[in-house]
Amino acid sequence: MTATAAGPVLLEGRDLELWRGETRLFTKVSFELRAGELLHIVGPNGCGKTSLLRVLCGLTLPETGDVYWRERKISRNRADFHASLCYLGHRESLKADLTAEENLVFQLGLRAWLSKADLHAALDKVGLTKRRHVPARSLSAGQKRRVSLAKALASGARLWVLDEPYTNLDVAGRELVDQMMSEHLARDGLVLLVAHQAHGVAAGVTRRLELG
Amino acid sequence: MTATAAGPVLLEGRDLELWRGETRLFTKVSFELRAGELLHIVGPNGCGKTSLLRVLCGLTLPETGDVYWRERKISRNRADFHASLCYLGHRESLKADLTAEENLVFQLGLRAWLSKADLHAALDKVGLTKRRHVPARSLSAGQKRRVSLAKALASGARLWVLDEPYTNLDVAGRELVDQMMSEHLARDGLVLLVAHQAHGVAAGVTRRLELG
Amino acid sequence: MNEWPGLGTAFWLQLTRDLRLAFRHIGQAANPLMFFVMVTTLFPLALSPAPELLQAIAPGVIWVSALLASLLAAESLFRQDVEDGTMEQLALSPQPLSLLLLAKTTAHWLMTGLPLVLMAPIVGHALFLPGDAVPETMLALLLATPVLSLAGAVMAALTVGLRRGGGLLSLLILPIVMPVLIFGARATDMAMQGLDVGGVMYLLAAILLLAVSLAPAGMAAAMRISLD
Amino acid sequence: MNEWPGLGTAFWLQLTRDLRLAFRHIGQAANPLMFFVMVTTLFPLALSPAPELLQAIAPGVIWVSALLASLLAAESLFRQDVEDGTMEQLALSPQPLSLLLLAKTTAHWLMTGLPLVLMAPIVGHALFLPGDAVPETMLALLLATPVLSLAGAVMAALTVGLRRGGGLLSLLILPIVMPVLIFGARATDMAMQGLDVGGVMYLLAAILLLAVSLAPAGMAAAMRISLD
Amino acid sequence: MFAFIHKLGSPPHFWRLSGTMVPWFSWFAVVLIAVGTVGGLWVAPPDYQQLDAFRIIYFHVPSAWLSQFGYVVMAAAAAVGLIWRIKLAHAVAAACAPIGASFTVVALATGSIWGKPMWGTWWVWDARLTSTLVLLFLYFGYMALRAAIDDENRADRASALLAIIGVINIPIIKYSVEWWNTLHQPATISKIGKPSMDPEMLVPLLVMWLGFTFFFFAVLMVRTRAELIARERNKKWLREVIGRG
Ligand code: HEM
Ligand SMILES: Nc1ncnc2c1ncn2[C@@H]1O[C@H](COP(=O)(O)OP(=O)(O)OP(=O)(O)O)[C@@H](O)[C@H]1O
Ligand SMILES: Nc1ncnc2c1ncn2[C@@H]1O[C@H](COP(=O)(O)OP(=O)(O)OP(=O)(O)O)[C@@H](O)[C@H]1O
Ligand SMILES: [Mg+2]
Ligand SMILES: [Mg+2]
Repeated sequence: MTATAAGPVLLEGRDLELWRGETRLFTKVSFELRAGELLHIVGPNGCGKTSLLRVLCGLTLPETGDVYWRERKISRNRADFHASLCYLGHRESLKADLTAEENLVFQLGLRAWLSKADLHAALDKVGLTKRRHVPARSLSAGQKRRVSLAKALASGARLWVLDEPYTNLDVAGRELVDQMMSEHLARDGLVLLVAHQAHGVAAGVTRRLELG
Repeated sequence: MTATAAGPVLLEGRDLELWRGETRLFTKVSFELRAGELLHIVGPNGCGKTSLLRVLCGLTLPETGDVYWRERKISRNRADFHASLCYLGHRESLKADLTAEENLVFQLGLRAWLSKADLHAALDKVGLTKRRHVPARSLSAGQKRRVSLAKALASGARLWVLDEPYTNLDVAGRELVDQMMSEHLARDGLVLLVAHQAHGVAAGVTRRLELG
Repeated sequence: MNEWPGLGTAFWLQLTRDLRLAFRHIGQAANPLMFFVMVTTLFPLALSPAPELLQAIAPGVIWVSALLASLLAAESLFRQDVEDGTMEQLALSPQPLSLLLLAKTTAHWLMTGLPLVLMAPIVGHALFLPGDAVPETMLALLLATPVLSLAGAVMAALTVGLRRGGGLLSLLILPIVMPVLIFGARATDMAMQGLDVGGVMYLLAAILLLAVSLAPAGMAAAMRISLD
Repeated sequence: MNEWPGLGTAFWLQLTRDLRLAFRHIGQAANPLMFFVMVTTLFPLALSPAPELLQAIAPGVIWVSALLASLLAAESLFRQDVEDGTMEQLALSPQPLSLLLLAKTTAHWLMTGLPLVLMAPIVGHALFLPGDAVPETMLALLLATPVLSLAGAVMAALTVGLRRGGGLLSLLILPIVMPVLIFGARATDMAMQGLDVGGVMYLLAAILLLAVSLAPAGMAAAMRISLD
Repeated sequence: MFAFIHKLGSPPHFWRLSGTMVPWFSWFAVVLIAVGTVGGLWVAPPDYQQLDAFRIIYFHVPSAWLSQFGYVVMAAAAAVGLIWRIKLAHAVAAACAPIGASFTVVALATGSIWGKPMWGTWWVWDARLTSTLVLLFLYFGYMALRAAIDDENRADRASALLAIIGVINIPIIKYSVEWWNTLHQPATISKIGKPSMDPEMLVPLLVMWLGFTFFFFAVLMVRTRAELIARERNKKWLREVIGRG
């Protein structure tokens, strides 16, 4: 699928190359992403999708190449880029001893002025209103994933980086993810998605990047 | 779906009830499982599927009810039951600092006399032959899951308890799980499966248990 | 203008989160303190209870146990956050990582260093430390324990992705903090002899300043390497 | 007849796994030794380098480091296994959990207790401990350090499970650990004075026997509760 | 400047350069050490107080000096590697640590051997001895950290950071230990080091010192080449040079 251009390029990867140990995971990976676009990264297990996402977020230094956000290198522009970024990895990144709500208050508090109402709206949307005072340790796997989704919703970030967001979710949960992404794209957001299944996003522009 | 009975009941849950905090997760759960049967447990997120599996394995004590393996309570018969059981939970249970192979040698070594050849065959089947000397920390999410699958394959256990085995797997990986389960059932094995997707097992008898 | 919350807010959020976590595990929080008490009671038991001997070794005992108690806690300072993925999220927040790690270290100090300072009079009494030397010792501990926490934090950030065991962390921390130990113990010693401890205190304060200004950047750099 | 491997095999597997985790590289086996050398260096630095004084505190130093080394690592003895799910798998293996936990504790002792026993002559020399007292000290350490490791392991199993009450319960361990330390230090002290240490050794051996026979069951019970 | 550093930092360039320099350095070292040994052990007159025991100085002092110099070289290389992301510099730092640690061990051992007749004991808690011991711990820490990290890239950067922290701390350690010791003035220790040394003793010492330094750099280059072989084993240039001979 090719995309119809719209607006300026917001996120750009240029000629990225990454090595892990003795093996080259990928080389010459380049792409551009504009407002309202979704990039679906696919490839077999272990081909380097998660590693690519980490490079794009600035967690890993690539061997060569650079990532640009609003045409500035992310390494030069870290705070600004990270303020527009919400990354959901394979792991849930929740403190097991804090409740769902406490976890969100802390993680979101670092990045945006957050109203209680927004937070509760997000928790409500993912269906955790009743469970918000349960320590994350006692949540089920799907419920933990939903807390992460609530984080993306309430973060107000422009760019969502989602690594297998459908994991552990029931059917309703997977539809919720699709709906969230569609709405986010409609709001001129950007999505980087890694998922083995096909996604159900119709709105916006979706592109595909094959790795490995 | 109802099943056609075949052979004696191997695993049986009778009238299981479990509470977590203030809420009753489930009550009056009973089922019987015979050789060559698969029980697919379904239900929305947080309804208690994982908790039920833990009860069935003997990790959690139910409020009422008992679990029987070959008509003996599992609490009376722990070593015997656990020798026939392989449990793959939401987490991978791998030591991050040991390689895939070392992890398997250790975990399987506790439960069965294991030949190197069997181990390598299992690793080969899940496609990890090349990666078997990489520490688990450096494996990708899907590769970790494949190590767990290899464990089930090489364990020689009669009863497989699989909690969302499809997680993080690519298309080929998911087909592999289905194929593994089919072959296991054909060998008169038993499978307890929790999965939100439909499984692709045609052989053997498959039953369904709805929770929540 | 930034749209994200200021440094003060971020520091405060991180600090309160860590304290709240610690107090959910109150047992863990009490560990360094317990250790400190055990070590100081052990010496009179292990040696002869003669007051002169105890008094002679009092500075050494107090300072070595302070050092070891903070070492004990450094191991777990960042490990859990890295393992459960929270550290990644911190590194991806718009706030400077050095600030957040400094806040974590502050929380750590409040739980391990500060109690030692407050316990010093009791421990000193048990070891027949002359009453006059107690205020000086407390001041010296107040200046020195943050340095111990900071040094521990830098080394913990360096080793956090690594397998545990084997005492690697202590191998890295102990040589680095040796000067603090020497100056601190000397301060107590001199106070016992009624000498002026001003000079030592200034030295300790200078080391503290140095540590506070350099350590956060070091921690952040180390942590980014460990997360890579 | 069981089809699964025997107790000895299981014990050996668990033991070697834990050792391998700690010492991926053979060089890392030296780290615990280094740790003791360093702790011993701290005391002369914190006290004074005068031989008489060092000699007087030598027993205290040796025994406090023994305590420290065992408790330092005990906190994290089972935590990681519980967090990454490996402990669940141990509980689901046909082997008795108490045996596996005992093997883990043995590995812990091999990494913390044994090096101390082996280092005792060097540490003793650095602190001017009379050469005659060294064999007795080593023997006493050999009897006492396993008890410290076992006590630490029980404490760790309790704290990992009973999250809130862990701190209180670990206080219960103190009464077990204290006598060991007192007798141990006394043995060194008596040996330095050329007295007969037979009685103390029997006492230490008795405590060790008691600990070995009771601790594994305790650990396993605590662990099963915590996994529920 | 930047281009120069990068040219110097290119492994093939270093390989060629070091290939020609190692033999020279080795020969210088052998000759100088031989001359120094003869001068020190036979030509120099026995010390009026210590008699012949003092002759161990010809091994002790150069190795003690190199133990500190080695750390500085290591930290400088590590800093260059960390700041400019030059892999060769990391290789130099990694190669330097065991050499520096060995010289530290030699300094400690020769010092102890000397101490036995001087003080009647192998070890005293003297300032210089203690800070040398701490230096050894710093080396060990560096090497242990490297060994604990599997990923080479990460090992390079993490250990570089550690080396830099250590080098900031070395003066503080030295100073604090000296201050600690002067306060106590342990009775048994006679001050080591006499500033006035007659030239017949001094010249061989300087020659030895020079020889040891050449030796140090020769070993450093050889070890760095070994590191390069391990690190660049998949690179084409290495295959070529090794294939050629
Ligand atoms: C384990 C024991 C010892 C260690 C670790 C040690 C360490 C050192 C060090 C690090 C230096 C270099 C100082 C510098 O570069 O400024 C040095 C120099 C020297 N040492 Fe030792 N030393 C030891 C024992 C001794 C003994 C027993 C003597 C003789 C009494 C001695 C005599 C000297 C002399 C004469 C110098 C050179 C003069 C100077 O730089 O002041 N050392 N030693
Ligand atoms: N230190 C290392 N040594 C060798 N290989 C490594 C190392 N670190 C990572 N790898 C490999 O790099 C790849 C990283 O994969 P990554 O996690 O990016 O995969 P992925 O595409 O996200 O896979 P999945 O679909 O399973 O999540 C894996 O094949 C892994 O084995
Ligand atoms: N201590 C507790 N207090 C309150 N609720 C608890 C406690 N422990 C567990 N729960 C609840 O019990 C349920 C346990 O769910 P379980 O993990 O069995 O769900 P699941 O069916 O496996 O869900 P998923 O599909 O998300 O994996 C969750 O709703 C959880 O919130
Ligand atoms: Mg991935
Ligand atoms: Mg579940």
